[in-house]
Amino acid sequence: MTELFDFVGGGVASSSPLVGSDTEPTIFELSVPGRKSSSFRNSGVDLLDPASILESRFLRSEEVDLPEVSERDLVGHYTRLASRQYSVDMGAYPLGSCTMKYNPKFADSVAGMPGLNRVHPGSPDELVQGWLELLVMAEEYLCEITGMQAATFQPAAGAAGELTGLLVIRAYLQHTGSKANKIIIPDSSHGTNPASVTLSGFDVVTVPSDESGLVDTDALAKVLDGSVAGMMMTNPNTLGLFEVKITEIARMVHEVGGLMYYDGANLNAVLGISRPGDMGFDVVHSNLHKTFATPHGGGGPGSGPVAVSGALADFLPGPKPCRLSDKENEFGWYMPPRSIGRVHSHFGNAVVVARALAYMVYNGSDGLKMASDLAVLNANWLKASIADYYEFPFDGVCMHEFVASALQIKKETGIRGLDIAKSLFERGFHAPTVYFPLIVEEALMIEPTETESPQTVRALADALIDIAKRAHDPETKDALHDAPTTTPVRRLDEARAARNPKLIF
Amino acid sequence: MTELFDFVGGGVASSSPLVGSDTEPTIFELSVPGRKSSSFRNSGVDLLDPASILESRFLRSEEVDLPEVSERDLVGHYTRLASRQYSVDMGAYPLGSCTMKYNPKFADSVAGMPGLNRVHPGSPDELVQGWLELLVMAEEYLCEITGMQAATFQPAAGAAGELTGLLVIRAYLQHTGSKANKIIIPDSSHGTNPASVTLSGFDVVTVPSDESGLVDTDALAKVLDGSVAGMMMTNPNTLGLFEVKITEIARMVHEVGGLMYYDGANLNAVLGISRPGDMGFDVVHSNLHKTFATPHGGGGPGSGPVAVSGALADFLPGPKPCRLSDKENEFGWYMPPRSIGRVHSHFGNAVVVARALAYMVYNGSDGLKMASDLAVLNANWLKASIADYYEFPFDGVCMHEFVASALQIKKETGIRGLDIAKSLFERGFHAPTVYFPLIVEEALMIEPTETESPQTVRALADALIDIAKRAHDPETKDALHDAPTTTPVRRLDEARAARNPKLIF
Amino acid sequence: MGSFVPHTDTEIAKMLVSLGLEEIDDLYDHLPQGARFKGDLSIPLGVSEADVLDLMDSLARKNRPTGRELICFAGAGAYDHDSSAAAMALASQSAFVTSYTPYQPEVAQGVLQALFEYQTLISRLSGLDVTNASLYDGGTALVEAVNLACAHSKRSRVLVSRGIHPHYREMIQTYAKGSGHEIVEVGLSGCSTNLDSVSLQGAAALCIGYPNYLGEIEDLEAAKRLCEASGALLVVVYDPVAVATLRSPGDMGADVAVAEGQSLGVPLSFGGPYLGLFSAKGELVRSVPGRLVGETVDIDGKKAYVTTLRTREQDIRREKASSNVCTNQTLIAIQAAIHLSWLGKSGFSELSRRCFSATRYLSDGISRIPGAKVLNRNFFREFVVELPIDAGTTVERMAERGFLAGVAIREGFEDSPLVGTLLMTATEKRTKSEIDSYLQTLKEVVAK
Amino acid sequence: MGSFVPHTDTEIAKMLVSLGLEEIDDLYDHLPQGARFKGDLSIPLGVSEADVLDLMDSLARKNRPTGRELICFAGAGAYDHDSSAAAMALASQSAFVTSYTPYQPEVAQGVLQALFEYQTLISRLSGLDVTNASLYDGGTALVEAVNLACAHSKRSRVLVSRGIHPHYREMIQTYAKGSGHEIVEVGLSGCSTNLDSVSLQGAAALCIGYPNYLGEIEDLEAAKRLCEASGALLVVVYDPVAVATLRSPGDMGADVAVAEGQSLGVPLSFGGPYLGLFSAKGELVRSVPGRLVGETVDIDGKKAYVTTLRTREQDIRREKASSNVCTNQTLIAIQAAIHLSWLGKSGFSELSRRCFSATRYLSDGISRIPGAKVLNRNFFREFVVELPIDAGTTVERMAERGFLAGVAIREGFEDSPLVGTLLMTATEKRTKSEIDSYLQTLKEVVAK
Ligand SMILES: Cc1ncc(COP(=O)(O)O)c(C=O)c1O
Ligand SMILES: Cc1ncc(COP(=O)(O)O)c(C=O)c1O
Repeated sequence: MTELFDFVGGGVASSSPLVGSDTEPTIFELSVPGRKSSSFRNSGVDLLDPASILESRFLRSEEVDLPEVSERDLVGHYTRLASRQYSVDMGAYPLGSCTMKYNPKFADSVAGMPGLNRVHPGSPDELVQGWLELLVMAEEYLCEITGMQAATFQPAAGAAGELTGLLVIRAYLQHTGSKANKIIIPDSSHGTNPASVTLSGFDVVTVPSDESGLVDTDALAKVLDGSVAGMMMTNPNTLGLFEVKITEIARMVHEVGGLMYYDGANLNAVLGISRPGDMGFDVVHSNLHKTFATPHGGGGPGSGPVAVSGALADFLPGPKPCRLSDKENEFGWYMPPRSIGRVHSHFGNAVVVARALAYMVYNGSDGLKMASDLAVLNANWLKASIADYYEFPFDGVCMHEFVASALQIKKETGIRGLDIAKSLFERGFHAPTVYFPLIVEEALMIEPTETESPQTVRALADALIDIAKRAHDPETKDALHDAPTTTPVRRLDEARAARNPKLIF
Repeated sequence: MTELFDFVGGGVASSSPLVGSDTEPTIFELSVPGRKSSSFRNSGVDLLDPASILESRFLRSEEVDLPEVSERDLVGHYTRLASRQYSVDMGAYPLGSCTMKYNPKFADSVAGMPGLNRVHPGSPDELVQGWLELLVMAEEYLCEITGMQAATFQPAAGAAGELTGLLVIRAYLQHTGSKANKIIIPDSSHGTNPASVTLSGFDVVTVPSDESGLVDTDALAKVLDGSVAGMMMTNPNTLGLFEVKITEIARMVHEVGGLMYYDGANLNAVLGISRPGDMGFDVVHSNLHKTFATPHGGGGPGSGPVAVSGALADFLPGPKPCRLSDKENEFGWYMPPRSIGRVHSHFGNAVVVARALAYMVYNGSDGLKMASDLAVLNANWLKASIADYYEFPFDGVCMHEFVASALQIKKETGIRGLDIAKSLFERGFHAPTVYFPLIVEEALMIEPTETESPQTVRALADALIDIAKRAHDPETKDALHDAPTTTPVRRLDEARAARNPKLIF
Repeated sequence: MGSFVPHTDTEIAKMLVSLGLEEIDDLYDHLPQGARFKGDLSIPLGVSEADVLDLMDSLARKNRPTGRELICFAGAGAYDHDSSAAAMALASQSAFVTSYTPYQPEVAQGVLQALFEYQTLISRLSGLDVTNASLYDGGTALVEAVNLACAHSKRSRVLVSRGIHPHYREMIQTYAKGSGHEIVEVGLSGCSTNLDSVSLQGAAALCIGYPNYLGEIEDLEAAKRLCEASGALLVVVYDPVAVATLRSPGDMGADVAVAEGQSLGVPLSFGGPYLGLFSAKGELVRSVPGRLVGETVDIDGKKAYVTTLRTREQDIRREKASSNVCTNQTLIAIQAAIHLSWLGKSGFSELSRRCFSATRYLSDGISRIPGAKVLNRNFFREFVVELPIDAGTTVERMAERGFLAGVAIREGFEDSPLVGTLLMTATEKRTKSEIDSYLQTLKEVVAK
Repeated sequence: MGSFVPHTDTEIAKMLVSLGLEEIDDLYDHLPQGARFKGDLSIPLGVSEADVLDLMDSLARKNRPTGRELICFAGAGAYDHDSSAAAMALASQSAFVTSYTPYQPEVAQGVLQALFEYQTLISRLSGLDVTNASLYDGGTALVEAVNLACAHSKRSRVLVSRGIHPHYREMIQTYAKGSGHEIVEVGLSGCSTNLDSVSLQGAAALCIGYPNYLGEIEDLEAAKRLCEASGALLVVVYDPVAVATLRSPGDMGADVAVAEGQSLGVPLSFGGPYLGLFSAKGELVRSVPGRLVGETVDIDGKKAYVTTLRTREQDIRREKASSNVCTNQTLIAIQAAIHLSWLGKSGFSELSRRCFSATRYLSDGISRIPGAKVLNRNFFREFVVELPIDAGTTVERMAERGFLAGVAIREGFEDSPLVGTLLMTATEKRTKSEIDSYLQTLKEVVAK
């Protein structure tokens, strides 16, 4: 080939291995000066030169350096990237605390309805009656499910819900004249809880778990006094265990004037079985992206509505959608009289709420209970299936998930929880959550969810057992250290990423 | 694990390797009695038992044995199957004669418009004015592009178009009193051509190609007489070469009373450059799924409209959508007076036509010409790039594709065209068409299309060159025989499939 | 200007230099002057994506789609069923949508396995051994069945019931102009085929609907007896949704069973793309038109799928191929297969029963309209009604009131007492209240 | 009943047996009676997919979406732009949609690389070194910027221009109730921040819009000078589409730049899900909230991506984390990244210019309406109009005539002469004829 053919540069080829075994170049490497995908409507409006109207001190001298790619290469690039990504639609995803259940496709149809997704948030009430009704309906469902009286859909995710709920507690206590400033958190709690407590201006007090993995009520009793604004828990807790003393705990906290905050990350265990309100909680956030099956999108968007008891309703963020009391089927906005104010630029992740409502309506009271029933059954059955091979730091029936420990295996064989997780990829499964909760060494936090069949749960058990067996066999052990080998990339040098961060191309 | 956990059977797990290296079970193997995805609208209509109304001799004793799977497993199964499939969106697909160019995503939006896809084909004219206008507009575009006078969109694919066009020729000749019964076809033609000729009741006469790969006009002259009904060609021909004597050939055929049929599979080479009508053709079918970028769907649906000269318009299938002559913007149906009759159950693959029209409108006269220009330039550039490593049985400038031969490589190294094709997979590309056209030994028919960038074409050239070099190196040669190794399955035992056909699970 | 060509002017210039050319048009220097198109095509210049979508949207708005504003009671081979969101989403994965015919099996196991599953599903439904990987539509499938029967029996006379979809009958006539087959229509008595009048002596096949176009369940057993006596093949055009409840064509003796597959989750789409189902007895496998996918293993012994028995196809046998079909309706077949699996065993029979029940509720109501008369005897999910006024007029008036009332019987029934009657259906989508208001409106409309 | 639980009754029974249980409820025997919910939730029983879609459709029909029947001139932080079909299709691939936060990088390179590219794109746009992998929305991004500024400077007084979106200002106030930050609003002079009145002494940050909520291009250089004098950080809330033409916040001296990313191809969606863009100077990297993706290699030396600097996050530092954000808007970030790449370098600046041009055409027309007055001096793609009648009334009347006229200025501007004025915009979607008919209609409406 003559050199005349060698000019090609400034962009690599968009060729692709079928199954993603090669590295995909970045979109910037695919860029070639002058190439383009976009085109614009012929609007008939004359194009003006901003420089002819605006002062030059405002204007860029160069265009933003975006990639220049053809639509064909754009499509190839992101299609190949998608082929390098595991997902629920690909297979089981037993990631504890994350409730990676099946996300129904009909919800995508809902999200795609122009009557929902082409609505401007600044539209006057008369034009958005459907949206207002939808949000009110979702509130009614959510309150019934959680045993609460009123809810806000403004928080965009669980953590935002936590902060919102804590600010509501704060406002309520302030209103009652309380100066309490401590929030109690179990040591098994999720990291967002203490972070939210700090952001809401409270101090964190951690209570330990007892030998059964539950809140140590004696220890709790010791920290309870008038300075306690409330306690934040999830139930079942992050070990997957139901806090059997929950009503007592609630009573104890209430007695010193504190409020009970429910982190709804584990609500999928108790739909129609035990409502946070009945347990004694005053504030509940739900992760719609977990319990109500809105897809997680690689990390979001979610939705973290906060539901509260009647006493706290006046403090919720506003404006809130409401039924107009005078007219049966008309809806409007309302500002709770002692509202903490807005916590979202608009009304929360509205379309995510629409998906969740569709899911709730589809399941109904019977389907929701059945979802929790089978989530719990699957978890207990999986736990029992692997009981001869893995340790469980805490005894007893679990709820929708459980925590196993690879500590013994590690001691005996050197194979760590991480090796087990990575070895699962090669066997066709996503890994469980590892090294959380922090109170269990070599934790493997496993949540099969209700949408996996007994066949899948069984195959997952077999994979876990196979790994445990191989860990004990010197001949097969090393392969576990080397895992995964079938994935697009293998174990990463994470230290290097943090030492010398390269965060942009 | 106790035996109590061993009951699971009747369905395999839906676990999955990330990148599809394991075999995916069939949907039947995933089935478990009693499992279900579907649910039905609460219509309020009482469900009747057919046995209470219809005679039992009409009724099944058992339900159709369909799979019983959860929606979650259904989604997992077909998502994993998709991950075992190469596609244009994944990478380059230089399959000669197939024009695997990029299929614009906006056409999916068109296909999804309820105003198009929820229309019943039996609707009265007043309710389908948009569809009628769309089809008339598509006809106008297609006629201008092909240089013809009228068209039908009934044929559902290229082969259906061939048969339709030949039946039109037949009806026309019969109308003129001709008894001609032969259709001439070059020996390089696509297999559907002779098959369509037979089905249309004509006899096939094959003319050989000359040493430059074009129709041998001397041989043609010899077979031309009053018994010749017509000649069927594609131009550029299947070797990618423009039949430079085309106007002369047309004249010769016309002189004996024959008609010229254009197989539009290669129309992508000549948009705005040379119209079949100008070349002398009387009947033209187009493969909308090739030239006009409607996606090929793993083998269909396509659309194979037939456009004809004025003299043949009256013979087209009907009913045909038309502008009502009395009213400017009203549309209706019309039966061409000497129509051969229907060739489709309704009006053809209407939604495919809508996609193609969108593509034609988007490109316009300038964009269509540019598409062909770059298809031709890419092909010539690729051909020149690999010229030191591959033989070309015929000289000269090619159009949108070219045929290389691996015959020399095979003689020297034992590496066949098939090995080259399979080795391309490992280098990130789909294979070219191999062993077609039949007149070239060890044919590799390569069509890069205009939507591949110079970078991609260059990478394809590099891959082909790399393979050729390795074929000549005893150290690296064997790997080519073994290719592919990175695909979900490797070379198949095709003989076994044919010897003892297993066509259902 | 719109274009999907990635090349920049600079790149084009350099590519031309490397080829020793000055401008792109130099590539066409060898074209004969007469064939070279001068100037620009007389169609508008290219536009943007947004402009195209505006245009298509404005065309779409000139139609009246079925839905809340046009409640559909029309069938006649194209039914307003619900599709499932999951099936639609799965079938529109780009790996399926943007791949070619699976000629290279190593990189096409997705499409191949999906087609193998499709073949299995349709074989189970039709009760026959072999199913191809789809044909264009119901009519094409029937034409191919006629061709197969003639090729197989080496006879050329084919009897076709007038109870078959008039468009399909037209197609048979059209294609017979090429094949030379002699097509004889068999008349009706009421809504069913007048089998008494039939002479199958020397015939290649008898083609009959099940239920037929008019919704009538034909007596296939009687038809089979006639075929057996004469050596003709029994070709059955069935309705897949009805056959979820009715005995399968294979069970009734069909040698070939074909159908329009649109009702298996395919949108109405103004008539296409639809799906031709084609199944046959095992002994006919080498005459079956179209593509077939078979199971085999790869060199590592892994189970794998591949197109097989290719010698039937044109790329091998050219003019002697069993059919000229090449591109078929693969994606629609995959969609139908996914939809059937979504329906599942009990769901499919429930769907069928729901259509039956809604149709019966409708027909009962029709019978109570003064002057209206249901003409069928045994029907499953569609029936013919004689009305006090012409069916065409009825359809027009009903459309103004928000209903697609049905399909008026006209073409293909010339000289028949059925002309001017109305064919109607109610699918599982039709609610009781929709049917009630349809009946009320129809009553008013035909009374005028 | 609707449910996605696959288990059959038989399977459940066997699973229970293997666990030694009789019925599922036995699993809850250990729950305290008081906490055990008795009976059924008082919500309806489950329904079918079709029923759900019917319900949601009936709700959707009670809205009036933007489109041909409601031509949108409203902005105020949410803009009616065209999205590209390719970007929408690519972002909705199920691999992106149905995966979790990429904690296991070996099987999450798709999301990780897409986020790495997103970070790069937004950094190039904002002119700052570091961008996180998204926050919830524009308002949250600003709140986080305030928190960062206070944490970084160890100061707690923050000055916020009244030219910033009133909702964002409300959010700052809400969250300040927890953080205890002192929030001081800086008033306006006309449509721009009255910088003369500002004392930044001891302040952590000055927050200012660019262009601001009212569409006015603020004098960032003057703001920067004030910041420099006092050690306060300059926090800029920018409009990405304007910044395609205007100098970048980074170039103007911003330490942190945040934005609502909705205008990067995200549907209006009644306000969410949207996208919070957050960029900062490199020296602030360890205080940046939210997720960060970095490049590294795997043990084979292959380039690979991973979430990094996790020590900032709550799962490591718990109550000392830089922020509590965990789930963010990843999918929307990916969608925006794809949309930006689709727009490309010249396309993005063309988009910006088209918005500018349409807005100017609109503002010129407004100026010709008797009694209407444009209040801005330097504006890019949005502006404020004083009308003869109240803006709220105008919006209502215009809606009846098929226009979403704009957003009436009310909350957040109490005591300001701006109350009752109308904020309006015209995006690249608005055609000349739409703008003309809007102007004509507005003229009629305000004359009444
Ligand atoms: C127990 C728990 N609490 C809170 C959260 C935070 O929720 P989000 O990620 O929606 O902000 C999570 C999510 O991982 C969680 O598992
Ligand atoms: C040259 C040629 N002619 C005809 C055809 C048949 O077209 P279709 O597959 O659309 O029936 C093809 C398709 O492969 C072809 O390449």
